[in-house]
Amino acid sequence: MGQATTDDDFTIAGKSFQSRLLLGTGGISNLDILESVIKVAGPSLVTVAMRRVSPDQQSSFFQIIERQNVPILPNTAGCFTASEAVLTAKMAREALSTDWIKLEVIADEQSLLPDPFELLKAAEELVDDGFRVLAYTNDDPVLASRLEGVGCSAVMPLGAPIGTGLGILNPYNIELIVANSGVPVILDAGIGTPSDAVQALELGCDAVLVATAITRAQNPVGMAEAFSLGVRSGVAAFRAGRVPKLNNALASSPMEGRLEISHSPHQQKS
Amino acid sequence: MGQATTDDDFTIAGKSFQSRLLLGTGGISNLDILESVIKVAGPSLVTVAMRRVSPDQQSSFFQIIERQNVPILPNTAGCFTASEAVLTAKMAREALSTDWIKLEVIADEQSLLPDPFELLKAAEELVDDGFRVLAYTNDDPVLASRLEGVGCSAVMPLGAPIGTGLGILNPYNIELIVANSGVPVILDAGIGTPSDAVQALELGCDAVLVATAITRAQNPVGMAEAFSLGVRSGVAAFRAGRVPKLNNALASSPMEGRLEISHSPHQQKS
Amino acid sequence: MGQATTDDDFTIAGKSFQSRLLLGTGGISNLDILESVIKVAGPSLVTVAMRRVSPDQQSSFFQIIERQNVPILPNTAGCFTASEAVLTAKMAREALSTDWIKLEVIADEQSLLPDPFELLKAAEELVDDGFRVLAYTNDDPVLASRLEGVGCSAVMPLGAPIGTGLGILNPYNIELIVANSGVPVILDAGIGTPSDAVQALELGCDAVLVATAITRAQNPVGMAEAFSLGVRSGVAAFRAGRVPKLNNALASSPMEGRLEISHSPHQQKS
Amino acid sequence: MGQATTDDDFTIAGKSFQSRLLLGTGGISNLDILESVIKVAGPSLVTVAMRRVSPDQQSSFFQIIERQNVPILPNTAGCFTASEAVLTAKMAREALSTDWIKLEVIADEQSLLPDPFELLKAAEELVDDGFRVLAYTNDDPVLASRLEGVGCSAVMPLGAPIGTGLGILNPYNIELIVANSGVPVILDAGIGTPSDAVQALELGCDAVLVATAITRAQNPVGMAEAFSLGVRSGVAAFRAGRVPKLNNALASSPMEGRLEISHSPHQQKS
Amino acid sequence: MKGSSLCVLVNGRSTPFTTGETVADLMSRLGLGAKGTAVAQNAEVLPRSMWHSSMLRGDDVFEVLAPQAGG
Amino acid sequence: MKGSSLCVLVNGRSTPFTTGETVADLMSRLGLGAKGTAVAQNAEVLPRSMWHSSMLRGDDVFEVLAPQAGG
Amino acid sequence: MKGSSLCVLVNGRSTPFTTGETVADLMSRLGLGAKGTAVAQNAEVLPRSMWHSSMLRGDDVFEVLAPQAGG
Amino acid sequence: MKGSSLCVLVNGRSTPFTTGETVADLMSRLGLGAKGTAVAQNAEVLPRSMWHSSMLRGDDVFEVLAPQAGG
Repeated sequence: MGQATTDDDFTIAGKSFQSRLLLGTGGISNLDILESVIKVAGPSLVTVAMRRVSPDQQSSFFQIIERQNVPILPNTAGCFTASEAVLTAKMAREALSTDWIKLEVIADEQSLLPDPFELLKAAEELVDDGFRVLAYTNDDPVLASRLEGVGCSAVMPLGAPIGTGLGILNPYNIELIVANSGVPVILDAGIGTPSDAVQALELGCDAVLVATAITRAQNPVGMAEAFSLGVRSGVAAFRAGRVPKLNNALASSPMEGRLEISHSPHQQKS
Repeated sequence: MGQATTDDDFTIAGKSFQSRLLLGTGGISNLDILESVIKVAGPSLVTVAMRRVSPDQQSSFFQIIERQNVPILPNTAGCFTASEAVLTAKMAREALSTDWIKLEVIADEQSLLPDPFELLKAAEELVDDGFRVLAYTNDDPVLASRLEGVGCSAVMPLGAPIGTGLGILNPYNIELIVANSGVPVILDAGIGTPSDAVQALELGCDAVLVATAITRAQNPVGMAEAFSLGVRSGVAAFRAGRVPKLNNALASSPMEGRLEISHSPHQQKS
Repeated sequence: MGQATTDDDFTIAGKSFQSRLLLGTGGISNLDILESVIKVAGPSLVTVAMRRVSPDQQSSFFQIIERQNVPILPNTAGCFTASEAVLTAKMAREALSTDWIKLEVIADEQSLLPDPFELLKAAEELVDDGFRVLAYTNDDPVLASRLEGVGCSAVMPLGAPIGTGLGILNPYNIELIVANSGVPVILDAGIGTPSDAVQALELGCDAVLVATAITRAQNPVGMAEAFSLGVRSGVAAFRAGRVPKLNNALASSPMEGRLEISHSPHQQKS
Repeated sequence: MGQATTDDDFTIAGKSFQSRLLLGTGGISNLDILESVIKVAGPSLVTVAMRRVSPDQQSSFFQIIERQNVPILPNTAGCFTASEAVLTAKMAREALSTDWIKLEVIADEQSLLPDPFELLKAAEELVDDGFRVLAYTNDDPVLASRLEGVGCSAVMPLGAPIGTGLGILNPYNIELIVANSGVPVILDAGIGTPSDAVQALELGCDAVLVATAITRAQNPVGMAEAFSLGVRSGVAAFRAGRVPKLNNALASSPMEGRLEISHSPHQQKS
Repeated sequence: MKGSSLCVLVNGRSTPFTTGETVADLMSRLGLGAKGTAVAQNAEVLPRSMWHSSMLRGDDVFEVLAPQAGG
Repeated sequence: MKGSSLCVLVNGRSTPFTTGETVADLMSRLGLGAKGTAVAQNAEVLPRSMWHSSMLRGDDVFEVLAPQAGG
Repeated sequence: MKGSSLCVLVNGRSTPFTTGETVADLMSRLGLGAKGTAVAQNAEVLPRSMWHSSMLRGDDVFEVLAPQAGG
Repeated sequence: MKGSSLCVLVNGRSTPFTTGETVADLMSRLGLGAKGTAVAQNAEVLPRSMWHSSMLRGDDVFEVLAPQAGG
């Protein structure tokens, strides 16, 4: 696993968290629902995007987030270059008084996939500037390792492109990232349903970030509860050590001591 | 889904159950652990096999099971013919004062796969004799439908052969069984890890039966907790309605209102 | 594999065949195309359905099939009971002067899945009546074994329901069927594209039956060629013995003898 | 598809090739077998590694390769940095009188995965120096696009790590690379068996590179033939246009005109 | 009963026939019976060799099948 | 036949018995019959309530089963 | 240059300002600046503590961002 | 420096050489240089056409590569 933990807690940049669920707030249809979702999900961190304000809209979202008493993790969603991401991160720090940043630098608006080059450059700059960088990355084990190398506090590989709900397309790579990582691994993007999140934790990820799968579910609050239970299940499963996969059947009831049917001679006479 | 339910409960043969987890007791290394496993798992039913007794062994297992106050579901594990299964079921009824039976009629000792012909025959006889038959079956939707047709109270399709831990090899068939079933569908056999159980419930199964994956886990009690949380997650997820799988990425942060970097003329002058 | 073979040939009921492709003729949009498809596909057998004739339609299809000089394998498609299938088989024998029959007894018009009970019953009757029965079956290894037990000349498990093109949903079961079968195993139904057919042969199937994937392809004749090449590839691959799957990378170029870059002191001086 | 083609040919850097198979020569146990493998496989290109020579070994391999009259594609296998790769490429150009290079820059000796940063740097330098660069890359669509952007003549994404034989771990990404690529896409690494190669071509790749799966097969020559047929099958399938995957069964025999069994009054009288 | 009132069922359709008509006559009259055709009379196969000697009886049920594209 | 030569089969093992012995006697003598035990006599379930009234007969075949970990 | 002719760009929109106006004045005038708001002036973050002392200059480019649902 | 004390590195191995020796001499002496061989001198490719005119210098580093099975 990405890092040693005690009990159910895990640690990012020296700070301990209990829930293995990070919540993305995008995609919600209404803020009242968001409030309930946060309460039910009980996430360790709640992500927010930084966007231009206009007078009318500026207050309600932030007020709701603030009164949940959940640490806020601003992101740099929508940035295409290192310089955009770095400035966005700095404005987030100023706005929210946090030096934690979920770093997202995407290559294009269609795939929303990370740009490895701009991402690494931004990560390096932000780490140098004192940020705690949680880097949204693709599932390339080499890039994850480079991001750790420049000082990121966590790597956040995708399971599948943002918003697709396709689950973990390449579990092999996620396992490789986990095996080689010295920082927490948080599966981000692609999760469509709680079993995906459970699988991520079973593969050894330290946590998952879920947005769309909760916020756009038919019943977001019910789905928040499902994920909340799911991440607890997944981390417990990882710790308890699953059975090996076997190619041949193995009886779970003893094959010895089964009854034998022998019809008696008395019956046969009749 | 296999049947209409209210809240978290589901109903088999008119009896309501809260937990979506049924526990198989085979494969456990020691009975003290079994006791803890049952407490932590909180299953709706606990399965037992019927085996020949000898004076020394007869008491301890049954006493442990009895004091858990969990309904016991005897099985006919290890029976190869309808007549063996029917007699075993009747002896289980006499021994345990229950007319519920998990009907298992296997074709051979290697694959442990159900024999469709003997299974259906036994199911018919037992239903006629007043039993509540929960039939362990393969993942063939036609056989599941026939079993319901002769009056089984639940169908228990396998995910993969018993004890393999390979998960749900053919989710397509499980979905088809669920779509066509008028009785509860309980995924039985093949589950290796909690994400498999969550997936089963997300596919619409009413419950799962888990034995090996808990009893042979490195830490059976920890794994019991993981499954207990997992089934709660799965049923909540099914009810909350997952997001559709999309082939193309969909931004979870708004693409509008992003900052634009324009260096000022003042800076350019300097 | 289902049966011992020499060279590329395989044998059903004592008759040797060269091509691993059996062609189903349903779904074709026009009979001229069918003629080209058969020429290009070069199948070992061509299946036909038996249907009520009216004066106008009766001749052209049969004439086309006959002049290809490919053995015809009539089927009992659309039969729901053993008695329908048996009568259909007998009429096919009368019409086509062949005692070979692809036995198909389905459970319902939606899933088109085999009915194990009527299927086995029909198989038994037809074998007793001297037919060479090639039985279309689900992917249950137990049913496949029973069909062989009553004297079927080949078993034809499905990869996925007829016409879906979903490929082989449960390769595990197909492998199990192959491992246990003493008669040829012909993968039937579900194949969507040549890689599915290649996979079937790599798993050890003796042949594949393809209808929809060719007849409803955008270019049926081109697809016939693709499948014709594909089955030759698959059987060659099975015989040549694939490499094992490894979890860790293994260099295909030697790691020894690589160059080392040492800049010379001469350059450094300059 | 990566690029427009006519008939069966495809084009890399303006040069037309007929076979969709590129052959890697590593892993072969003996050079006589290699010679037969090349003859049977009929590849468009044969890759070689550049390694330090000693007096005894230097001639035989190269002589065998040369007399096949197949274009040689040297690689930079085993290089960890751009500078190593660039020098290796230049030495290959000098040795083999070709400005074609399969560019491989790996991150570490365990995973053998490409290093995106050194790879892109080397690609840029080599393109500037007049090379035709065929870049071995991971399955990240963004990196593939960058490689094309700096002027690579083809991108060669991996299906799985080198030598694993795990097939195409993430077909989604391969499809995305194909959809966005203006240069040929050649699936490289991970192919274990011909059905993997067929799948790659069905996904729209222009060609595949196979080494281990042939050279380390139980019968390399037989496997070479299997792959040779497989790539022809795959490209034909891609062109012919596969049927869509359907969730519901679709009859391939007409459901109309089936016989109906009505027992006659004459029989019933008797 | 007069011959003119008698009917047989051919592929689900009622067809009148004349007393003394054989199966061969029926097939010929209906334009059926090309090569590759099989006939079942009352759910039993009637070999082509017997068409000439088999008289139609009232309420006989015939199935006349031939191969079509399928499977 | 003398009573001393008579045997029954209990879970596959031959056991001699004395004429007049009941199933209840047998269970008691073998230390079986704890709660949760079921007996089949010649492939028919014998309810516990009938153990006292059921006499052993030569060649009777008994299965004595109880729940064990399984499934 | 007259003050009336001067403009700054705020979130991509041109806004006239009066000479001597501070960033704090601008935020107040536009109804922005609630808690959780950050300002960048010419691509450099301007801490809230400096809003009062920072004078607007012609062609200044301001980005005014705040957290929104996302990610 | 005397010629006898001079060495070059060829594929990682130290090899003495005599003053005045060319790369062509070196290749010939070591039995290398068959068709398909490339030489780099101090990390720069040395075309075969220049082997005859290139004098060895002390501490020169040579890489001599040829194609092998791989990839």
